[in-house]
Amino acid sequence: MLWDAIGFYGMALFLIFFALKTITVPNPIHAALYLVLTMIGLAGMFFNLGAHFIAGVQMIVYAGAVMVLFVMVLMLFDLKAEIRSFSRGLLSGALKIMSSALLVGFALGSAGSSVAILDSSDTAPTQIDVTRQLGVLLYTKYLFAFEVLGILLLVVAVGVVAVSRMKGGTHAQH
Amino acid sequence: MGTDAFEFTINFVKMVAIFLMMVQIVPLLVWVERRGSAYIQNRFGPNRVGPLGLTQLLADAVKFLTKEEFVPGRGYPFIYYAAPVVAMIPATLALAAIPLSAPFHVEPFEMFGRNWGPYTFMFQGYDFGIGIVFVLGVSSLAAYALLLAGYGSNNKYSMYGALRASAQTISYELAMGLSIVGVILLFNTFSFTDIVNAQSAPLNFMWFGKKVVVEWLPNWGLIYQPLGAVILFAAMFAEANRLPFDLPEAEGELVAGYHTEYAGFKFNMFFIGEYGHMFVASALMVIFYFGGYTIYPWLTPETAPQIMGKLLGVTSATWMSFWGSILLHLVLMAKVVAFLWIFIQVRWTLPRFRYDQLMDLGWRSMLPWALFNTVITAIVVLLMRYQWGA
Amino acid sequence: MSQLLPVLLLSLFVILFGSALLFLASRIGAKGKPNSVKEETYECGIPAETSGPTKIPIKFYLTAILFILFDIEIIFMYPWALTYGDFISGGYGIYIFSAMAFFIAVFIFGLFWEVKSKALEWE
Amino acid sequence: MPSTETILNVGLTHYLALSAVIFSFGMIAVLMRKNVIVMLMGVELMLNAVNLSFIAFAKESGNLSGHIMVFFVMTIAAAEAGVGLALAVAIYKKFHEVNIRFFEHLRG
Repeated sequence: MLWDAIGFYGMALFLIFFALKTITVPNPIHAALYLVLTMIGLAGMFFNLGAHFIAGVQMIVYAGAVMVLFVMVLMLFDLKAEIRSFSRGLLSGALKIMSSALLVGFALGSAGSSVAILDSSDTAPTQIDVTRQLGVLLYTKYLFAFEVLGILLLVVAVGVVAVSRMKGGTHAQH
Repeated sequence: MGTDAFEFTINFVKMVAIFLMMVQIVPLLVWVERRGSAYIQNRFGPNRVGPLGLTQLLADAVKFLTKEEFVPGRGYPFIYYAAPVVAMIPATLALAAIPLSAPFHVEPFEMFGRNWGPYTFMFQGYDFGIGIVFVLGVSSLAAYALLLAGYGSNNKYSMYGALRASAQTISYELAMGLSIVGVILLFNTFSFTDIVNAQSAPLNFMWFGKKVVVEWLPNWGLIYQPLGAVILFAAMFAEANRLPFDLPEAEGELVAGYHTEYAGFKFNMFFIGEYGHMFVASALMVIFYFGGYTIYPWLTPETAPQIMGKLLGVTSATWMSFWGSILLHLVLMAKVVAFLWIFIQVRWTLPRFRYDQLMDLGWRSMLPWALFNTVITAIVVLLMRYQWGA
Repeated sequence: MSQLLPVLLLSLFVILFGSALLFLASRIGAKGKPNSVKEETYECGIPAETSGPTKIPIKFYLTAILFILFDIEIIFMYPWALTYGDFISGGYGIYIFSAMAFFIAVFIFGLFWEVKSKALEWE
Repeated sequence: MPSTETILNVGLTHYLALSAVIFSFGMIAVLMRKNVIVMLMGVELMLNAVNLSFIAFAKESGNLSGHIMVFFVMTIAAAEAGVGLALAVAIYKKFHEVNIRFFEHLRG
């Protein structure tokens, strides 16, 4: 139990540190690289929670695809570090920080009180066949959502090509 | 990592061994590649330092270490230094997830005045039960080393090379991922060990609901998935940035691609990553399509301990199991070396693609063919396993 | 957590090995004099005009976006392939096949459209 | 001050707290950063924080629907990132600007 706690806190610190770095470093490429580390850390967290397949998907989709796209686009832009990377305005800034702090407060408070509602139970899914059960569930109960997602991806693919083709788009015909 | 000191120690030693294996593959492969290319081109290759030029690599290492340290003036030093280290991580982590032999069993024994065991040790770094997904996930991180190198050196050739390389890697990842779907359809598992075990039997399949067994053929994946094997192997070439897909480092256009500004050991580390990818690719090919560490009628996880027991004259179950695993490991290595030789042979035989041809091949012919392979496999599996009588 | 320990350990080995070699190389390596021409961006001999990369063809990013979309569709096939045998032996073979057939049909249509619209063309 | 028992016994609460912290980081990035692409990264951070709480709940309740939701959220997030970046690239290509302030002045 002690080792579990140490592992969790180590990983949580790792995550919080890199997430904080992501939102504070001025250079966007560095921010993207810190976000990659955050994603890998989250994959570790998922793994730790018994979601092995989801952790793998997190690595493949987020760390291996989405973030590569971010880094690539930022490299294409060739942005230098911004001198004023945060938006200006003292009052609005204070308001934004306060609302974020309020949100954290609410979330932490509700998380703290959730102990009473959902006491730690041992009904966790058995480790061996989580992925198999996930597959069965996905193709029976959630079949409709799954097919709709397929169509959504098609629409997005068409939309992306259309955006890049439109007047002023990246692949516009000259 | 283990429940007691003995298991923990063995597992730790195993991790160190895997890491050393990863690092040692490179000098050996570089030697094979240089001698092999010389043989193909009717030259001698390195033959002065040591017998057959074998210690050439030691001399190279010394040379690498004494090179002048250099950082491009306009680069980003931390990222520039981080890129070669990052390049080694994906291949090492992927290699550790691949079973290199059958697990061996240790019977209970007595040591230091207490009883230990029984244990079962895998011949792999870790087994999570989602082996294939883990390997794919880790190797999808390979694109970052290239992007970091390109960005860190802040040079237009490096940047072009990095972008080309990562665009190429991700494009071929699609064909690679899709051709593996056929293998999973066939064996219905993500675990490499299960796939190998399924292949250590005689050829057996369902024929319209009836079971057919062919005793004289092994149950290798190649027999069911020839198209998938070809696509996977070709995609692996692109993933490892090897010729004919080495556009990222096309000398004619890009100087040396993403490692234009790298020299000395930093350059060598990219090579460790590249050869590591080659090794992992060959091991995956062997495990998916060529029976892994087994050769059906003679060498299977059941027969190997007996053979080694007779050969070495050991009778203890622990040592028989251990030597049996070593024998199976040698079988796997022999198959892997055959594939590595194909990698080298192809590099010195085929010319390079043009970049548009390369992207065309990836997106417009390999991806559709991989899709076709998946659909056909699904249909055939459905027809064959469907309970026609019921 | 203990399951992930070997992965962390191995990554740590690699990072330590890499940084040790880099450190060693910087200690043993020949010491060159810093020199503004040497540290200039490499341009095949001609003087560097601009700092760093300037115009990079932006078509790379379309490839990357399409890669993400197709990659997710492929990931959706993994649990399907894993449970395919179970569904067939449970007597739901036709059901699971047609469930995926629709998805793959959408996938093929998307791929066909991309090829047709020349989004994957490199001149 | 929570007892040592609560600190050491890592359960649902701890994961939810971590998820809340990461979510608020994402929110701060969206609210305060000027660069559109960093704002998109903030959105990704928020989505991932939600995913973490989904998985934590799935483990706690023994119900795999949480995993499926995460799968779907990831798909949507990737699609969103793709479209968002396509728009950002299109605007950058035309005006050489990624500052969110600048976007206010765009007219059809």
